[in-house]
Order: sequence, then C-alpha cells, then structure tokens
Amino acid sequence: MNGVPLSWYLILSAILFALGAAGFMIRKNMITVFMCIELMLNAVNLSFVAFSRHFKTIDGQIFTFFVMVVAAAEAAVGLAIILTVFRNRSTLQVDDIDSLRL
Amino acid sequence: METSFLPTAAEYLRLLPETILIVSGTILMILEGLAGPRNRKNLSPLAIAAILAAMAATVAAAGNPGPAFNNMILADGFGAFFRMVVLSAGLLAVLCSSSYLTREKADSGEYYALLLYSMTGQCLLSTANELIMVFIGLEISSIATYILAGYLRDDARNNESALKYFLLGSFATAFLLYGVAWIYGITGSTNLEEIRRTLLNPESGASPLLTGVAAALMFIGFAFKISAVPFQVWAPDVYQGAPAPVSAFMSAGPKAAAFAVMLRVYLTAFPSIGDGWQTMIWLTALGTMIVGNFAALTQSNLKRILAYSSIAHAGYVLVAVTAYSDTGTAAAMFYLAAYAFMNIGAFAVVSHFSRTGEKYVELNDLAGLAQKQPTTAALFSLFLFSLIGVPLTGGFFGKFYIFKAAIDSGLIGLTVLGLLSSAVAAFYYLRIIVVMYFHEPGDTMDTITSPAPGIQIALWTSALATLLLGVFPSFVLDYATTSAVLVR
Amino acid sequence: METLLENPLLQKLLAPLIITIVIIAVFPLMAGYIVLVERKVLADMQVRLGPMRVGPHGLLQPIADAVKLLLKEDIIPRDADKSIFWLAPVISTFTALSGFTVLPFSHYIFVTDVNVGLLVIAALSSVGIMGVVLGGWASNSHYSLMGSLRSGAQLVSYEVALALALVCGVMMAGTLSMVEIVRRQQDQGIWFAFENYGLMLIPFMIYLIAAVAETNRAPFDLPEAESELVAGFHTEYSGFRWSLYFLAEYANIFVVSAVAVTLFWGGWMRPFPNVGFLEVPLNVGFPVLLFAGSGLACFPLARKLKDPLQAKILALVAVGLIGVGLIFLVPFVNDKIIGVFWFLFKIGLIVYVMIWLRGTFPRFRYDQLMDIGWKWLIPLGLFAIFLNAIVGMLRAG
Amino acid sequence: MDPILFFIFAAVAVICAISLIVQKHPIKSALSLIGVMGSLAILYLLLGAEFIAAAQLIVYAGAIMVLFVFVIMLLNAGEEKSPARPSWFAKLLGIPLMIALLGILSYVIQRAAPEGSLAFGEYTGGAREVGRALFTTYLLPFEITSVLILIAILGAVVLAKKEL
Repeated sequence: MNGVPLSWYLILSAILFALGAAGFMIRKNMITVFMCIELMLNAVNLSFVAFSRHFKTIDGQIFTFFVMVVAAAEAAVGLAIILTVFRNRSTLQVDDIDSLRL
Repeated sequence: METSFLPTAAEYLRLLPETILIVSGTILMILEGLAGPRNRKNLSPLAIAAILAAMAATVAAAGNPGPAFNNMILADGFGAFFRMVVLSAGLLAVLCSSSYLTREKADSGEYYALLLYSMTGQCLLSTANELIMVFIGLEISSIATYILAGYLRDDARNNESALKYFLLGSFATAFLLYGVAWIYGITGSTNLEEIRRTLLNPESGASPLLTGVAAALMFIGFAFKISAVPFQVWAPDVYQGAPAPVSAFMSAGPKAAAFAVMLRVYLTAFPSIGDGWQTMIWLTALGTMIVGNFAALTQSNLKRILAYSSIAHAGYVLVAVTAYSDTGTAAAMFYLAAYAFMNIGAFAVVSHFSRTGEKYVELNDLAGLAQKQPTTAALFSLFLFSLIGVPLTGGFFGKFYIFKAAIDSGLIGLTVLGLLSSAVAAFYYLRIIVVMYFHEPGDTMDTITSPAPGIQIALWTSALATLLLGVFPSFVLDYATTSAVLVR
Repeated sequence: METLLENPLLQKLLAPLIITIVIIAVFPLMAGYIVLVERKVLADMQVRLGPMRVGPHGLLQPIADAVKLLLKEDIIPRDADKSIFWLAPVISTFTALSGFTVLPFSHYIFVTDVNVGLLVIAALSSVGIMGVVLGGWASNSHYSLMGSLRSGAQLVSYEVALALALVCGVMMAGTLSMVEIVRRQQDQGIWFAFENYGLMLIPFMIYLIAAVAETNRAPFDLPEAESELVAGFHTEYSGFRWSLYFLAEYANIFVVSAVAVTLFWGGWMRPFPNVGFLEVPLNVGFPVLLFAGSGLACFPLARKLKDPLQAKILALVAVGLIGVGLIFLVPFVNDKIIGVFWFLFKIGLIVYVMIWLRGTFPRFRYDQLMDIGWKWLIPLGLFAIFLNAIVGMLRAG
Repeated sequence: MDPILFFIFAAVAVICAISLIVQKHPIKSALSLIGVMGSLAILYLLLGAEFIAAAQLIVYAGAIMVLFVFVIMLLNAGEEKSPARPSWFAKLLGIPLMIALLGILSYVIQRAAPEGSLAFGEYTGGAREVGRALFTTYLLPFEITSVLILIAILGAVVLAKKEL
C-alpha cells in the first residue's frame, strides 16, 4: 500500500465539482454563488494535476497554472461587478436581481 | 529542441491580427490615461483604424496558412473566415457605440480597448488548435464582454446584465474545463490533432463512454456561449440589460467565435464519437429553434425580441452543425456571416431609436417610425426580412444552404420542424414592421433625432452586406466551402 | 546508541523534530528579548533609559511581560464572532511559525529542504494575511475593521514588490530551495547582494523596504496607528490571544530577515567568504570578541548597581556571555555552530536596522503608503529584474 | 502512508466543501473554501506538483480569497435571510441533477478511467519544469494571458472608479 489509485483522485474531484455545482444552484448570496464556481474550478484543477501525474507529463500542471491565472482575473472582474450591483441595489440576494424579467 | 521553440517570421504573421488588436487596445488605454478627464477625445476613429488594420493582417495571414507557436494556433482559411466575421462585427459595433457613448456621457478609450481585447479573444478562438488556447481565448473574450455588458455601471439594468452573464458564463466555463480535463486524461494531450489521432487509434484503449462524457461536458460549456437550449436562460436578460451596441456585438462576435471553436473542436478532435454527438445536437437544435421562436412571440421589448431571435438563429446554425458534413459546416459559416450583418443592423436601429438612457425599447414605441424616418424604417425592415429569410437577402441563402445541407444528410424531420418554426418566427418580425408602418406615431416620436453619422455608416454597411450576400452568395459560400474542408 | 543514530528513518525524522521543538520552545523567549532590545535601542535613541525595574537593566522584563499576558483575563467582545475570533490569531501564528521550517540556519541545521522553499514562505505569508483580516472582522468593532482593511490592503500591495525583489535573487541563484541558494553563493564566493557589480543592491533595498511594510513596522505601521485606529486589527484582543498576534509579528520579522539574509547576504557564510586569510579572524576572533567583550563590559555595570541581587544576576549573565565566547575557541564546536552564529548575527543586524527605522522616520499617511508601494517599489522592482537579467546575461557572455 | 494522507485531506476537502454550501454566513463559506484549497494544495504535493501546490496557496488562498473576504467585509454582508429555501428551480433541477452528475461521473470513472496507482515521489514537477514548459511549448498562451490580466485590471478600474 504505497500508492493511491488515480480513480480515487478523480472521484474526489467529481465530488467537489458536483458540490460546487449544487451550491451554485441552491445558494442565494451572489458572493457565495461565485465561491461555488471557484470550488468547481479547484475540483477541475485536481483532475488536471492527477492526470498530469498519471502521464508523467507537465502539461496538466501547466493547464492548472492557467486556470489559476484565469480564476484570479475572473475574481477581480466578478467582484467588481458584484460591487456595482450592490451599489445600485444594496442587496446581495440573487433573487432580488430581477428587474429584467417580465 | 532547445532553440526550435523560437517562432519564425511566418508564425508572427499568422498572429498579426491579434497582435494589432492587442497593441492598439493598449495604445487606446494609454491615450485615455494621458488625455485625462478634461480633454477627452472621441477615440473611435483609432479603434476603427485598428480593426481595419487587423482585417488587412487577416488577409495577409490567410495568404500563408499554417500552424504557429508550437501548433497553438492554426491560421487556416477557416480561421481567417471567422476572424473576418468577428472583425466585421466589431467594426460595426464600434460605429454604433461612438454616438451611443457620447449620448450616455460615457465616452472613453477603455470601452474601445475592451472591445478590441474581446475581439482578440474571439480571433484566437477562431484559430485555436489546442484546448489551452480554446480556454484562454474563451476567457479573454468572455471577461471583456462581461465588463462591456455592465459598462454603464450606474445603470441598474447594465449591472444586472453583467452579473447574470458573468455568473452563468463562469459556471459554463467550469463545465467546459472539466471536459477538457477529461479529454486530457483520456488522450494525454490537449492538441486537437493529437487527440484525434489517439481517439481514432484502436490500440490507445480510449473508452468511447469516457470520451462521450467529456465531449458532453465540453458541449455544456459551448452551449452556454452560443445560448443553445437548455442553456439559453441568460441570453434575454443579458441582451436586454446591456448597452445596445454591446448587445449587438455579443449576438454576433462571441457567438460566431464560439461556433467556430465548437465546429473545430468537434470536427477535428472527435470524429470517433460522431453518431452520439449528432443525436445530442439534433435535440439541442430543435429545442433551441422552438424555444427561441415561440418565446419571442410573447415579448414586447425590442431587445428581448432580438435576443430570443438570436437564440432561434443559433438553433438554425445548430441544424447545419447536425448535418455533420462539409456542406453543413460551410452553410453554418455562411449563415453566421450573414447573421452578423443583419442582426447588428437591427440592433443599430434599436440603439439609435432608444435614445438617451434607452428609454424607448418597447415595441409600441416604434409606432409611426416610417413616417418620421422612412430611411431608417426601410433599412430596419430589410434586416427584419433578412432575419425572416425572405429571398434577395443574406438570411434567405443562409437558411437555404442550412436546410439543403440537412436534407443532404437525411435530416428530413429536423428540416421540416425547422421550417415550421421559422414560419412562426415570421410572425413576430412582421409585427415589428406592422407597428412601424401602420401605427400612428405617438408623442414619443417627437424627440427622435436623425441618426448619427456612425450609426448611418453602420446601417448602410450592414444593409449593403445583407443585400450582397443575398444577391451574390457564391463569393462567400465558395470560400466557406473550401475552408470547411480544412477542419475535418 | 551508534546503531540507533544511524537508523536512516530516525535520522530523517529525529533531526527535524528536535529542531522544530527547539524553535517552538526558544522562539517566544527570543521574541521577548527582541522586544527588550527594541525598547532599549529606542530609549537610547530618544535619550532615556527604557525598562530598568525588572532585573538588572530590565533584563528580566520579557519574562515579567509574558507572565502578565498569560495571566490576564480572557475577554471576547459580546458581539464578536466567537469561532473566527478564536481562529484568526491561530492562523497568523501558525503561518508565521511554519515559515521557520524551510529556513537554513546552517549547512546542516534546517527542518526540511523543499525544492520550492522560497515559494513556501511566500505562500505562508500570503495566507497569514487572512489572520489579520479575519481578526479585525471578527472583533465587530469599527477600529478593528478599518485597521484590518488597511492592513490587508497594505500587505497585499507590498507582497508584490517583495516578490519582485525575490525574483532578482532567484534569478541569480537559479533555484528556489533555500539551502541551494546559499550553496550557490558559496560556489560563486560572493553574497548575492554584491553580485552584478553591486546592481543587486537595488532589489535588496526594495526587499528591505517592502519587508518593513510587510511586517507592519514603523514607518509603515498604519494598521496600528494609535492616534487614528487605537491598535488596528487587534484592538479588541487581549491576553493570550493578543500575545499570539504579537508572537506572529515577531516571527514574521525574523522570517523576512532570514530570507533577506539567505537570499542576499550569503546565509550562514561569513563575510568575505572568498578571502582565505580572514577565516580565523572572522570565524574565531569575531565571535569570541563579541561575546567575551560584551560579557566583560557587564562587570563595570554590575559594580554600579546598588541592589546586590541584581548585581549578582548581571555578573552571572556576564560570565555566561564570556563562556559562550570561549566555546567558539574549540575548533570542533566552532565548526558546528559558526554557521548558525553568522546567520543569527546577520538577522540581528537587519532587525537592528528595522528598529533604527522605527526610531527615525515619522509614520506615512495611508495614500503615501500606497503610492510608495504601487508607484515606486513595483516599477523599480520590475526595472531591477530587467537590469539584473541583462547584466547577468552579458556577464555570462 | 500515501493512502492515509490522501484520506485525511480528501475528507477535509469534502467536509469543507459541504460546509461552504451550507454555511449561512459568507465569511464562513470563504473560510471553508480556503480549507478546501489548503487540503488540495497538500494533495498536489502528494502528486508531486510542488510548484502548483505553492501557487495554489499564493494565488487562491492568498490573493483570490483575500479579495473575496475584502469584498464581503466592504459590503458588510450579513447572514442570509432565507438560507434553506431553495427556489423550485433549484429543488427541481439542482440537487437531483448534481446527484445524477456525480453518479454518472463516478460510474464512468469506476468503469473506464485509466488504471494507475500514484505513489509519492516518483515524478515531480517543480518550478524548473513548469518554467521551461511555459517559455517554450506554451509560450503563446503564456504571453496571451497577460492580456487577460490587463483586461481584469482594466475592468476592475472601469467598474469601480469614481466617475466614468
């Protein structure tokens, strides 16, 4: 017993991904919703690193690196958008953001 | 090995359009900073010049097609075609934006910089030959568009639009990325050609089940970007809330680029799972057409009508994708080009008509436009006819080629249902024309001014392109047909 | 006994374990004495005496302070978020002390040598920000919240400059492992601070300034600006929890100084490492003179003290110091501990400079602080990277 | 040794992830997310990705999450008023869909994932390997990413500055 099967990592990643997606659906606070997206990205990263280790190539880690950069950019823009929404409406509840529905 | 990564001059040329866009975007941003808030200048001429230069560079790069930067991008005819579509959409959007921003007192270099960056992402998407470039191109395009959608940040509708677009877009990206991770896990590579080779090689042991799940996950990501059913929910809200020129751009540029990358990924990398994929697209195409057209019937807001119509049109393009043949790909390419012009034309009218603060975007506000501004009304009608698919317009040949390709591939059922739903669509487009021509003008019509020069250029260019594509389609179609073969 | 020591697993686990225990046990005491030194030096700069009551010349002051802190009533504000209020100082202390794990005290005394050691320190310090930010938030007080927001913004900003300065050093070393970085300097026979015709002094200065800001020290101690924010993010903290923050602060000072020493000042190497004839004077003469000299200097002071008990204590300290100095005369022992001596001595110098800065400069205003970080240090850091890369390439041919 | 470490940190990650979606207060959700990120960093170490593990802490836990916590504090976001009242959409689609997704994925992974056992220390991807790949094979994405970051800065400024 000195190794972990690849599929364990993949299942962990799938669990985290599904939790993130479920959180996205059921949470109402837009910051928390955004955090659920970050959780999903993290889950994907775990898959990438595990596959990278499986193939003994660096490509998966590079992908993870780019995902991190993109996540950082997304966080900056996303939180700026959330700030502007809050400034105009003083609410963080996704359900309250409904002026466009007919 | 140590020195081989150094790119050659030809490779730089293949990246020239993107380079021009990035550099001029940065220059615009710096100019804005240097000018300061006092002596603002309208920077749209510079942006237009940059886009025209990028178009020229696209043509130049198309003369010497091939891969660049370690196969990261593949500047082939297919890529060049979509680069041109994206750049044209961007050009028209800039033309519309100039007067819109002045009107809203939000004219700034940053807006144009973001537009250029967004186009950079879409150009990269059109040529991406590696999943990593797909991902980064998609993110550049999306993140810039999120900001543009919420650009007028004191307007609650803009905020809401940006927020919805952002949250759902990122959610979709996560799915796309998960699919990419799986593809990497199955094939050990992210290069499209290599993925194709591995998947087609029976000894590689790649499980079709796994590949199917991965391709489906990636499809969720793409389906969000092209607003296909059941991932279309964001589109109406986002198009309605965003500034009109941005909505125009969003419905043409990013959508065309997303279709480009979807076609390239599925045609190049996943021929091994073609059958399952066709069934999935069949359902999506049908659902998208029906939902788009029937939902549009109940709307009274012009931007929302156009948003649902853009969903329906994505459905038509998906019919061409379902055909899964070279003619189908070519038809999709032609349709996206034609759609870009007619739809931006329609949005340009809305952008002109809605006036400061986008106060007048309801259907009834259009009443009597034909009496006040016959030219604008006539051009709007032209675009609407093209969206319906009336002969002598680009929209007609677009639909014609799509359904022809579908019949050639034996998709009779889908073709019939598609034609029926587009007959339904004619109703809500005609309703707009009826309101324009046969209703008496209300009080609101008094405040309307004649279209700004930028809008006029955009309107006439789109109209000309729509007519040209309707009268001489072969020029564009031939090019599409020759380049469609490349991605197979 | 021999066989047990040669057991590879035991060697692998035992040495790090012992070092860890020593660090955890000794560092709080050391932090206390750094504070004493700080108070004494500041007092001297302001022409006063500083702590004098507890022990001879205040030598036992840190112990008294520690006892006071530990016995204080443990207060949690009523509206505070209990769990986070409890967690925040723990995060700070944990990350600060974890930084010690990759510090190379000498060529064989280190807990572990990670390939990405420098990144580990950067990672820990960036997570440490959470402790500050959360602490201020959990207190549910305006002063704390403002303090923690300011502090968080400051830490995030200066981390960029800090990292840029580190990149220069890493460029010279070609590795991120802390031990390897010193080895490279040993091989090249020069401290990296003086590499590239002295151009590396630019990143070193950037690092030093950013490090002062990063540890929330004067003149960048905005979060703790007493006149505006009472005590910043830890206004509501007291007793043991407060001392955890306090410990974390001094651990951070120690770690950033240690990184500066490792990356720029040759780690455990003596000065002029490539000049052979200085071996004996510097490695033996200097420590002996330092310890024995300061020990001897204590005797006249002890004679002046009126209280005989205090005089006796001071004399004992003096004898101890002389004893430590004499140990360096034994070649076998000298060989083992000289690395640690130089490492700690250099850290002491940098800590002294930090105290000096505190005694000299007035506090910056918040906008000035941000200007320095973003408009000066970061562009300068980028410039330093370019400059050193180009000069380094030219030198390599 | 490896399986034990894996199970400890996998459990921490899953517990923190569940806590992220059930906590009422956004700050606690953020802390839970940091917990997930930290345990993933350790799993990356187990997988031999030292550089990625460090980057995970620096970028995610150190930069992104600090930003989140900042925004939560700035907006003074309190507890959610109606925490356990998911809309019909969520009830109908969300949870069953996610369970289905998880089921499909686990089934697929069990059935068809590549076989292989990953032991610690057989392969490492340190800063050197990552750096080399970034500046040779992945030169273009690396350079293009700078545009992405520029957009992010530009966007944050455009959306947050005082006047347009």
